[in-house]
Parts: sequence; structure tokens; C-alpha cells
Amino acid sequence: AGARAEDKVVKIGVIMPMSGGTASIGAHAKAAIEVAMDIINNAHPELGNLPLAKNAGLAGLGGARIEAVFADNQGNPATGQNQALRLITEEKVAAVFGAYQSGITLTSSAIAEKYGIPYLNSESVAANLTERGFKWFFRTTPIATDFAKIYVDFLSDLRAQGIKTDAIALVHDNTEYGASVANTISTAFKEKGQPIAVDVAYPVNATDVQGQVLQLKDKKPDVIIMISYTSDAILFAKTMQSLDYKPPVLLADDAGYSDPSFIKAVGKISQGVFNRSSWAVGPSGSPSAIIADMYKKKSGEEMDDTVGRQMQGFFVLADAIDRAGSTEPAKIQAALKATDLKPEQLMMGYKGVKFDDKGQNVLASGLIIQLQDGENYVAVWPKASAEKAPMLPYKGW
Amino acid sequence: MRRLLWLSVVAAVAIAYPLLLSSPFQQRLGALVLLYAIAASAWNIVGGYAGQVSVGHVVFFGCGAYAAMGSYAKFGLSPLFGIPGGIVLAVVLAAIVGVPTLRLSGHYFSMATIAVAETMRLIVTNTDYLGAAVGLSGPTVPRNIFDLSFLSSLPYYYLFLVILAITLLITWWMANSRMGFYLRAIKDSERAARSLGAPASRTKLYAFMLSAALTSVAGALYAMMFGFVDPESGLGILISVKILIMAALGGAGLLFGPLVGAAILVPLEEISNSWLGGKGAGLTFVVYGAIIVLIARFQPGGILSLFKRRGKPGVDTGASHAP
Amino acid sequence: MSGPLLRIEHLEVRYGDLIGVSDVSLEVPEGSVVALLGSNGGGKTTTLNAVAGLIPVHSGVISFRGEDIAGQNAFAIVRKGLALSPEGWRLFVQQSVENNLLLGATPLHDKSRKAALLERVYEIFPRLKERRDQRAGTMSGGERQMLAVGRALMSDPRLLMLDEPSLGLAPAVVESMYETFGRLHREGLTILLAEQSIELALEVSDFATVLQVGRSVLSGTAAALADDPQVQKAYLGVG
Amino acid sequence: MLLEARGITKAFGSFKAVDDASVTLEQGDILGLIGPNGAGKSTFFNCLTGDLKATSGRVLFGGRDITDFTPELRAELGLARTFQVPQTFEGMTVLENVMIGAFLRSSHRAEAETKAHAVLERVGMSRLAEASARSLGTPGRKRLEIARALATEPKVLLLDEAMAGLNANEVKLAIDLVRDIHRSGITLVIVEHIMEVIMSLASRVMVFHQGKEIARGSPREVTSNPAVIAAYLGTRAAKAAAGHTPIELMGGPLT
Amino acid sequence: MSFVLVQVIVGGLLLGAVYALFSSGLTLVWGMMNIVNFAHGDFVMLGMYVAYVVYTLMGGGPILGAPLATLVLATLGVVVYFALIRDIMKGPMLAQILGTFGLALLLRYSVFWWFGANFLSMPQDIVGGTYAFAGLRIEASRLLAGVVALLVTFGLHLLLTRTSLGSKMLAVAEDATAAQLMGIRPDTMQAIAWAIAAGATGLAGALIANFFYIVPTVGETLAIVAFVTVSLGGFGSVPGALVAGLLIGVIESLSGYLIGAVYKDIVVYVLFLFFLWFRPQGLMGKM
Ligand SMILES: Nc1ncnc2c1ncn2[C@@H]1O[C@H](COP(=O)(O)OP(=O)(O)OP(=O)(O)O)[C@@H](O)[C@H]1O
Ligand SMILES: Nc1ncnc2c1ncn2[C@@H]1O[C@H](COP(=O)(O)OP(=O)(O)OP(=O)(O)O)[C@@H](O)[C@H]1O
Ligand SMILES: CC(C)C[C@H](N)C(=O)O
Ligand SMILES: [Mg+2]
Ligand SMILES: [Mg+2]
Repeated sequence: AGARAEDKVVKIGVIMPMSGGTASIGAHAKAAIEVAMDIINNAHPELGNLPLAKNAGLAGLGGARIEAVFADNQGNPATGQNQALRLITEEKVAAVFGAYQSGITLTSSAIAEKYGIPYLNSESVAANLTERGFKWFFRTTPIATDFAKIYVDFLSDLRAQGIKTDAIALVHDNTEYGASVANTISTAFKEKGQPIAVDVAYPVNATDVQGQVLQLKDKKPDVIIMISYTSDAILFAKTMQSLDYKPPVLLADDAGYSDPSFIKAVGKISQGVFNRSSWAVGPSGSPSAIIADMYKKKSGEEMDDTVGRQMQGFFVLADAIDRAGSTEPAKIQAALKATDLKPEQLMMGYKGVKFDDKGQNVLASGLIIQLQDGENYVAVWPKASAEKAPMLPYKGW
Repeated sequence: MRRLLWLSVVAAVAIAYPLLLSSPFQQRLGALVLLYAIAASAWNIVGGYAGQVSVGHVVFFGCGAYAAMGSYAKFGLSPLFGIPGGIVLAVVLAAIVGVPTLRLSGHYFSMATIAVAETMRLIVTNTDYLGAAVGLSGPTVPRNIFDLSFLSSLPYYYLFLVILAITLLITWWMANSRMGFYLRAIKDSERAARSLGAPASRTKLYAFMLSAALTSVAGALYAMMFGFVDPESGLGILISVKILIMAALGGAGLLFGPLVGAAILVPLEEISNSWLGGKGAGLTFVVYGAIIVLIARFQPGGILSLFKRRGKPGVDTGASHAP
Repeated sequence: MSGPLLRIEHLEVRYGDLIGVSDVSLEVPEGSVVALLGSNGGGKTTTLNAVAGLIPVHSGVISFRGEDIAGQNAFAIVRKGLALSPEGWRLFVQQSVENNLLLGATPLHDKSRKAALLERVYEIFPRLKERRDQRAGTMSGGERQMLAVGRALMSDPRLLMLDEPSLGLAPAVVESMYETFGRLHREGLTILLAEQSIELALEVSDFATVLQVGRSVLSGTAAALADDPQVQKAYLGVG
Repeated sequence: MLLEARGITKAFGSFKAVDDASVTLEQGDILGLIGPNGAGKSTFFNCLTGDLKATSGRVLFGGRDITDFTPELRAELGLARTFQVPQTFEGMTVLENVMIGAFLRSSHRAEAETKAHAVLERVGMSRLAEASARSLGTPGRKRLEIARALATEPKVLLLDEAMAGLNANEVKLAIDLVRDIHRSGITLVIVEHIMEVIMSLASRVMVFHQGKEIARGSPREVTSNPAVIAAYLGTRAAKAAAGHTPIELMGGPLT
Repeated sequence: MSFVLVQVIVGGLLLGAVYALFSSGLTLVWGMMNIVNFAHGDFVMLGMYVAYVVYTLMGGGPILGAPLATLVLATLGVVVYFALIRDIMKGPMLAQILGTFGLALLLRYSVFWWFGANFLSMPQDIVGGTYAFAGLRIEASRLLAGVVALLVTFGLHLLLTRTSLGSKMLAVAEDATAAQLMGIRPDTMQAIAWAIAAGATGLAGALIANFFYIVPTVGETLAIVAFVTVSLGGFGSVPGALVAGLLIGVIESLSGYLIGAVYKDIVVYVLFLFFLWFRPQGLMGKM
């Protein structure tokens, strides 16, 4: 393996859903990672502190280039695992990056663990991923417990401003993402002495959500927290309009609500929806704004939180390889463990990147954004990073 | 004799394969082919020989997968211990499901099995004890050999090969026994078969139960190999369809049909995904779909029916005898 | 028009590698009734099906009104005025008796005659009228036979081909059916009849052809055949 | 008494295909069942074999009430049948078709095969053993059905127009076959429209009309019954039947 | 009855009518022509994309999109029949599953390849927004789909039971050889049946597009409902599909509202199975 250090190209395996119901995620991720490669492999001094941007290639490896090898997980844990194996054994990648759906991250990282290859995950939220005692698994994204805390704080802040936030409704699908996030949030609120008033679970990819919307209309909660993928998010927005229902506060948990196609499809009838994010475009000329531009040129889409987290994760991995100065797995692993990135070295609004023994980034964090005009999210909370004040109540259409 | 020769050649190739094509991915591909061949052969008993097109076989697959993972996740036992449990579960479930559904004809049976499978998937998705949507995981780090968690695919390959051989042997025995004859007769005319003393419901039920038991084993092995099961990968209707497609593509009602189907579709799927999947344009499935369409269009009785042409005139391609 | 209505020359039909008929020749003059006789497996059904276009012709000529129709599609052949009441009936068992009959009238050019033709069939087989709304699949064996014959009559063919029309019919019904055939014949219908009941067949026919293991071995007027004890014994196993 | 049906009625909606029909069958009988098309003969058969569930009435076999038995149970007891509309197993060879019947009494393949060959020999179909059932014409299928039924080693055999489609010569051969079957100790019920068969074989005849029994007796009695002639035979067939040699004079069945 | 419950039931009926609409094509080819069409959902999807393209290119609403989708899909139906179905029908039923499953992937991912995986949507007000009367709210686009569903069902039913074309189509479905003896050309009838079925499916897609999202994989979501609807209604029965669709719509809505949405599909499946126990031939199916 030592010979690999002289290679001019460092391969990273990227496993994403590129077909099936969540294929749009894979398509966006691919564009984002291609932008990241551009930034790493070419000189981009305009990006300031961002590691690896200034010069072309990985300095630590004598200017070697990063090459992402993409693989489709087809939304299937078994396929994800097969592809992880292929990337490691056939493509001889130095590290694996992926795989969006938590279930697939679970199976594919198990292969990396067995082969002793570093695996970096940037967007799967299931708590158990970092509870397996893995030594080669690292996760940069904030997880459900982190957002739950944000929601609790955000809502108590709103209450302090005199907005009623007593009765909270949780609306979530029954996928692992929906169920586990709902669970974490409801625990967090319960700990704060504010149990969830209404829990509306629905099957993912619903054909109809009238019943659920009517249920909410009936119960009149003060706040609704939506945990949905894009398909259902769109359907909820449409149905809420047709049944003329507007909750006072609508707070969404990323996922579908961050998907640019959600905004294109139903942004105009979802004005004022809050969302959590770790991504903020920042003033023009700032590194994040430049990256957002590059991404838009590449994909035709606005940059959103999910791709932001993916890009960030990729940078962290590349940075570790650079610091390792080698493609030797153990050295990359050591470098990852030693990662200590500061906020100004990041494109995302994390407080930094630093992994604990389980591989979880302890400095991951986020903020609340709002779709005020139905076209673009703006940061509204916490005050320190807010571009605008929260607009209340929910406007809808 | 010629048949015996062929059989030895196939067996020799099967045994030698992982030594000839020895990259880990190729070995895994081989193991997967065998795994799916087990499941499709098990399905073949009901769908091919008995002509009852079950699209809900994934429930039995799920029984095995959940039993295997459950025995680890719930009791800390080796997933191996789940196999007998999975078999019992599948057989009992097959009996419960089979009695009301096997009297349904044609499409109604297929639909009823879909409904059963979907019901099970939804129930499990909402059952916390079974891990709900998250599913159950096996041991991440093998504690001993009985955890059946290997780095290499080689042990899986030979394990599956043995089990496939057993499955085919059972199928062959069944097809050549009274039960096999009865099943084929019932498929042609249930009324006539019954008038000749063939207990149609019972025979079909036994076939269903046998098929369920074997499918459950396939499910358990699948879960062990991937170390994980969730409602989608253990009970999703797509697995049923995949199994069915393999059997149909190779030749349903033929002993080696499912193996041939698996040997074509699994590599096709994995390789087209490996080559094209990363481009993210859905080309994998355009190619995969087109090839399936072409095979169905030009060889509707399955690939193996090609070799069944000779022999008696007017023989139906769908239902010939086992070797 | 000169020449026979239907002329078959050296017909050979194969089922895969198996030979159905190897050499059949016969003629059906316009306005005649011709009986096709022969023992089980002799090739009667195969011959009729080949004429109707249900099975491909391997070699030989089938000329209907001077046109070689061998190899044409069945639906095209029936539109030329050739109808077959096939072996095994081939009814549309899911549809009603009357619908079956009406489907039989599809090749008619003049649709206004449908009603009259339907009445004619009901007159021949009153049983069908009684059970006109019943699903064909629930009819008794004999009733199915009536329906198959009736359905063939509905296209008002120039040549009616009947494959064992008396099969499964009660004796009284057979009697009246043959009376009807006699009447239709007098009205100008040409009939080609495969029938196991030789006595009956020869009685109503003008000509007859005997098939043996796929070959036409004997042809002649019905009367001659009926009167020749030698022939009867040798080919028909009668007496 | 071997087989007895008491007051069988089978209604399809308001239409009674069989209306309160009864019959008794003694060991060694050959019962002929005749009647116009649609009289209910096959329906009656189906009620005896359990193919149809009678609306009312009971069926007894060897004194045992089998009304609620499934067809396969009845077959096991020794009740076999053929179908008027042939129900051969199209995807199988002739031999395999017969093996299905043979499997009832012998669960081993080789044994069933031997037995099936013997039965085929008996019905004169050995030559066709390896032919596909699909290639048979109607008469062949019917003969195959007889073979299949025989392979179950029945006590009672119900033949529903098994000789339809045979020419005169073949009918004669078939009659011999039935005699042979009868001689081997099997009791028979036969439905036929070919009077020669009824006249040659039946020891007793029962006539159905519109679901009801309208006459019974010896073949001769029945065929000369004016009601039967009017409803069923017609003048021509009646004349032919009258000229036919009754069974008694030919030695009759050995029982 | 509470007011909300009325709204739930009305919503359920409208939803059910939509189910019936996109099931009618399936019942035609599956129930009558005896062809399992695993690609049915993807035909719906194609109908949606046609409507979407019509909208983006010409700004046309359902007035333009629906007939065009019908036409395009009917054409596709004929093409699919001659290119694929005709041949796989010679094989066993499994060949049809095989062939149409392959076709489904082919169609789905060809659209994917062309349009990408993003979710698309028609503007909310393209069909006149939402009617509100007496507090009851009915979306115009759903109402339109419901009304069309009734018309299509009625039309198909008349076609099949009252016209000789229908009778001929049924004859071909039952026994193509015998149909030839009637002078019927089986290919023509089958192609017509496919044109009608696919056309109706495309129409359904175009109308559903007005209130649903559009994505290449949407067919998967919708197909399973269609399969259940058709079997509950009885294979081949068009009125059966209507009644079953309405029934499923209402049951789903009610159970979703009263018991919880994650259980509504279980309720539907269990009722379906329970029902088959008593009526193995479906609501209005023939045995
Ligand atoms: N589908 C088929 N496949 C193979 N062989 C066939 C098929 N149909 C008929 N044959 C063969 O063709 C020959 C002629 O049969 P055909 O049915 O035409 O005779 P037939 O005179 O009509 O006899 P029958 O009195 O039995 O109706 C027979 O040897 C038969 O076995
Ligand atoms: N499912 C049904 N629904 C309505 N009528 C039926 C049904 N099944 C049979 N029938 C009618 O019952 C009557 C009796 O039929 P069956 O088959 O018993 O007659 P059969 O005496 O055997 O006549 P054949 O000599 O023509 O075979 C017929 O008129 C038939 O149409
Ligand atoms: C949508 C993301 C926020 C979560 C991701 N889909 C997961 O399964 O973990
Ligand atoms: Mg014949
Ligand atoms: Mg009868």
C-alpha cells in the first residue's frame, strides 16, 4: 500500500442513490462533489481559508489529484454493500464516502470496516451508526439530537417573543429517518417538560394526505414540525392549500424541504416555512457564495443544505488524506482522528469538525432558515447568524 | 448419460468458479448468484411446478432474514440459530396464508400474496420490537465462526453452493415424486386431478410450505451475508419480483431454470450498475430493462426452454419435466 | 363459375415433426354435400382445420372458388364464405349464447341479415333460444355442439364445414339437424362434413372421401360407397 | 348397495338442472343414463363425484354417506369418472396422464409407471404412451380419460359420453373394452347418445328429461317407451334400437 | 356526523374516483386480455410527463394536455402491443410479468435519463383552484379527475357490454384462434384494446398531474393501488374498478383520519384479503 503514495491520483469511492425514489439526491450530490473536486484539484485562491483550495491537488501527496469514483446504491442496502466492496477491492479507493440513506451507510460501512478502509459519512442521521464501535467510520453531519436541541431553543426563543408554541405537532413518515428523528425530537421536548401534543405518522410516498391535514386542522396545534422526504413534502403543501389549512408555525426538518425541487414545485404556497440547515450562502464574494455559484453553474440548481453537507464531508475527507500525506488507510484514519477544523475553514455553518472516539463530529451544528419569499431560504436564527428576522405567522400562499 | 455429463460439467464449473475468477467482487457476485438461485429455486416449486404465481414470497424470505438477525439482535445468539426458527415461522405462515389464498385462481392468487406481503411489511415497519423501519443488524464484528460474518465471500460461496445443491435435490426429488406429478396435473386441470384422487388443496399447500421453508433459508443467508435486514430489503415486494423474474427468465418449472436466471440477472444487474450506475443517468436500468424485454420477447418460456425444443411435438414450453 | 367450389390437392400438414395428413385430395362441387370419412386419427380434423386456416399447410393446394387459399389467415378465409364448426367447439365460454351466435355473424357483409340468420339458428335449435342468455361455458355438451354448429351458420357461408356435428347430440336432435342440413342443402348451401356416423353421413351426402392414416384413399358418390359392401368392410369397418 | 343417490337436486339460480333424482347401483351393474341434451345427466354425474355440490339430497357409497366428501376422497373410496368435455393434462404425455391416476394407489414413481403402462396396454394406447396429450383428438382424449380413471383401480366408473366421436367400428371395440372393464369387477354408469352402446352394454337404463327421471327399466323397455321416444330418441333411433340385439342374448355381463 | 368527517369522506370519494380512473386501463388489459401489465404505473407516469411538457412548452392546461396525453399513450399502447405484447402472449403468464417488468424499467429510466430525477409539479391553479361551499372544500383538479373517471368508466363499460367491438375484443381475449374463425383479426382487436387501455391510462396521468407531483418513479407509488383496485373490483370488470376505487378511497381516508395513516394501507389490504375469502372472484368479477 505504501507504493500508492506516489500515485498521481487519489481515488475516493462515492456511494449515492442515483436511481430509485431518491435519485435526485444522488444527482445533486454528484454535481456537488464534482465541484469539490474542481476546488481541490485546481487552484482556487479566491476561496480563502478553505483547505486545499489555494493550490492544485493535494500538497501533502505532491500535488496528487482527487478522483471520485461514483457508485449507485439504488436505494438498496445490499447493492450499497456490493458497491462498497467493488470500490475497495476493484477500484482500490483510498476511502469511501456515502451513502445518504442510513440503512445503506450501515451496510456499506461494515465492508469498509472489515477491509480497514476509512469511511466518511456526511448526511446520514441514524444514531446507531456511530454506536457500533467502528474504528474506520467518521460522520461530519449533525444528527437528530443536535437538531432537536436547536428546535427546542428556537421555539422557546419564539415563545419569549410572545408567540404561542405550546401545542406541538410532529408529522413524519415511517421510514427510518422519519421515525428516528421524530423520536429524538419528541424526547427532547419531553425533557424540556413540553410533551408533543399531536403525533401524525404516515407511510412514505403517500398517495394522499388529506386525512392527515384534516387531523391537524382539527387539532389546531401551534407548531407543526414536518419530517418528510420531497414527495410527501410536496403533497402536504398542495393538500394544505386545497384544504385551506395554515398552522401558525411550520417548521421542517430538512430532507424534502431542502430539496430545490420542493421550492420550485410548491415554494410559492409554502411561504414562511422554517427549516433547519447548516448552510447559509453568506454575502456575495464569500467562499460559500462562490461555491454556491459554482454549484449552480454545474447543476442548474440552488445549493441546499444536503449537498452542502455532502461537499463539506468530502472536503474533510480530502483534507485528512492531504494531511496523512499518504493513501495508506491507517494514516488516513489517523489523520481523520486528528482532524480539527475551525469554522472559518468550513463552507458549512458548523462550529468546527472534530471527531470523538466513535467518529461523530462533536462540533456539528445548525441554524434555522426560512423560506420567506417562496424562492430562497434565508437564515433567521440564531440571531448571531440571522440575515433576516423570522416572519410570523406562517403565510403559505 | 449425457445429462449426467452436463451435470458434472456444471458442478465442476460451480466449484471452480471462485478459484478461477478470484477477485473479491467476482467471488461475491458468484455467491449472490447462488443465493438468488436458492430463493428462485424455492419459488419455482410453487410458481413453476404448481403454477401458482406467488408475488408475495418475500414474506418467507423476511421470516428467515428477521429470524436470523433477531436471534442475534434480541438474544445475542448466532444468526445461525435463527434458521430453524425462520423455517418454522415461514412454514406456519405459509399454512395460514396458503389455506385461504391457494384456492384463489390465477391473478387473484398473485394479488392476494402481494397483499399479504405488503401487510407484513407495513406491520413490521410499525413494530418497534422488530426494529421498525430501522431494521435489525447482525454482529458487526464476528465473535466466532458461527456468526457467519466473513470478510471474504468464499465461505459464503461454498455454503450457498451446498445449500443450492440441497435445494435442487429437494426440488428434483419433489418433481419426480407423486407430489410433482400431482402439481403439474393440478396446474393443467385441477378438476381432473381431483377426480383422480389428487388432493389438490393439500398438495398445493405442502408445496407452498416447502417452498416457504426454503425461501426462508435464503432470506436468513441473505441477512447474514449483508449483516442487516430492514422492512424494505427483507419484506419489500421488489424482492419477490426479482426472485420471480429470475425463475421466469431462466425457465419456470424447469429444475435449472432459476439458476440460469440468477446467473444471468445478478451479474447483469451488478455489472451494469458498476459500469453505468455512477453516471447517475438511470442508464443501468435502461440497459437492464431492455435486456429483460428482449429475452421475454424472443424466449417467452425462459432461456432454458430453448433447449427443450426437441422431444415430443406440442409440448408446452412452460411445463416440461425435470431432468 | 366453372370447377368445384373447393378443391384440395395433395395436402400435407405437419405438427412439428409429426405428419398430420400426408396426401389428401378431394373436391367439393358447388351445391353438394361431401362426407369426409375415416377412422380415428385419419386426418379429418386436420384437413378441415387446414382449409379453415387454423393450421399451416406444409404443401399442396387448397383452392376455394378458384383461389388458392392455402397459407392465408383464418380470419381472411372465413370472410370469403367458408365457415367451420370446429372439433372441440371452441366456444367463447365467458360470453352468452346469443353473443356467441352474433360473433359468428362478424364476417357478414350485409349486417341487416343478422336477425334473420339468428332466427334461423333458433329455429333449428330451439334449445339455444331457451338458453340464449346463459354463459356458453355452463352449457351441456350437446348444447355446446348445437351452439358451435349454429355459430358457423351465422356467417351464412357458401361452404359450411362441420367437424363431427352429431357428436354428443341426442338422437332426436341429430335427426332434426340432418333434416335441416338437407333443407339448407336444397336451398343451395354447400357442406363438407366430417362425421363418424357413416350411415348417417352417406345418407345425406352426394359424395364421400375416405381418409386413412392421412391419405385420401377413396372417393366417389355416396350412393356408390354405401352400396359397395367390399368398400364398407375394407375402409369403414362396417358390417 | 354400492352407490346410492337420494333425491339429488341441483339448482343454478332458479333453474333446476337436476330435480329430485334418485338412483341405486348394485355391484356389477351397468347403468345406462340417457336423455335429451341438457337433461341434467352430466350435472347428476357431477353431484355423484363431488364435482358439484348438490343443492339437496344425499349420496351414499357402500352405505357410507359421502355427500360432503371432496372429489379426491371419493376417488380414494373407489369412484372414478371421465369428463364429457375432456380434461386431459395437456402439458403431459399420455403415459404421465395415466400415471396421475396410478399414483392414487401407488406412491412410487416406478410402480405408477409400470401400472400406467399396463393400463395403456389394456385400453390399446401403448403406442401413444410418449405422445403429448395435446396431440390427441377428442376420441383419443376420451379414451385417455378412461385409462386414467382405470389406473385409480375404481370400484365404480362413471363414463360421460366416452364413446362420442367414434365410428361404428371403433364403437364396437370400445364396447368390448367396457365389457372387459366390467368383467374385471368394476361397476359402471354410462351416459351415451349412441344407442348401440346402451343397447349392448346396459343392464338397466334410466332416462332423464328436464332434470327428472321419466323412465327406467331394461334397455328394451325404455327404448320402446313412447315418452322416451318423443322426448329423446326420435323415430329413426327408436327403430334402430328396436332392431338391436339386447345384452342378455349376448351372454351378458359376468358378475 | 362531524363536519370534518364529511370532508374526509368527500375527499375519499374524490381520491377513489382517481384510483378508479387509473385502474380502468389496467382492468381492461389485465382482466380482459389477460395480460399482467407491470408497466401500468409507468404509463400513468408518462401521461403525467406529457401533460407537464405540454404545460411547459405551450402553457396549456388539461384542455390541451389531457387529450394529447391520451393520444400519445394510445399510440404507445399500440407500439408496445406490436413490439412486445403480441409475442410474449404466446408464452406463459410469467413471460408477461417478465416482459412488462422490463418494459416498466425501460420506460421509467428512459424518462429519468431525459428529464432527470427532480420532482416536478404543475401550478396549483391550472384547473381553477379550489371550490368551497358550506365549508366543504373541493379542489377543482380532483373534481375534474373524478368526473372524467365516471365518464371513462361508463364509456368503457358501454363499449365492452353493448358494442360488437367490445364483444369481439372479449372473444379474442378468450380464444384468439376461435375468434379468427369468426373473421376477427386478433391483432387488430388486441391493438385497439391496448390503445384504449393505454389511452385511458395516459388520460388518468394527465389529470392526476394537476394535483400530484411528477417524478420518474411515481408509477411505482400508483401502480400498487391500481393492482389492488382491479383485483378488489374483479378482473375485467370496469364498474367493479369504479366501485372498488371509491371504496378504497373512502376506506383509506377514513382509516387514515380515524386510526392513523400508517395503518390505512394495512386496513385496505386486510379488508381485501378478507373479502377474497368470501368472494374469490372480486366484487364484480366473473369466476
Ligand atoms: N395438435 C397436434 N399435435 C400433434 N399431432 C396431432 C395434433 N392434432 C392431430 N395430430 C395427429 O394428426 C393425425 C390426424 O388427426 P386428426 O385429428 O386430424 O384425425 P381425425 O380424422 O379428425 O380423427 P378423430 O376421429 O379422432 O377426430 C393423428 O395422427 C393425430 O395424432
Ligand atoms: N352453471 C350453470 N348455470 C346455468 N345453467 C347451467 C349451469 N350448468 C349447467 N346448466 C344447465 O343445466 C342443464 C343440464 O346440463 P347437463 O350438462 O347436466 O346436461 P346433460 O344432460 O349432460 O346434456 P348433454 O347430453 O348435452 O351432455 C343444461 O341445460 C345446462 O345448460
Ligand atoms: C434526509 C437526511 C436529513 C437524512 C437521511 N436521508 C438519512 O436517512 O439519514
Ligand atoms: Mg377429428
Ligand atoms: Mg352431458
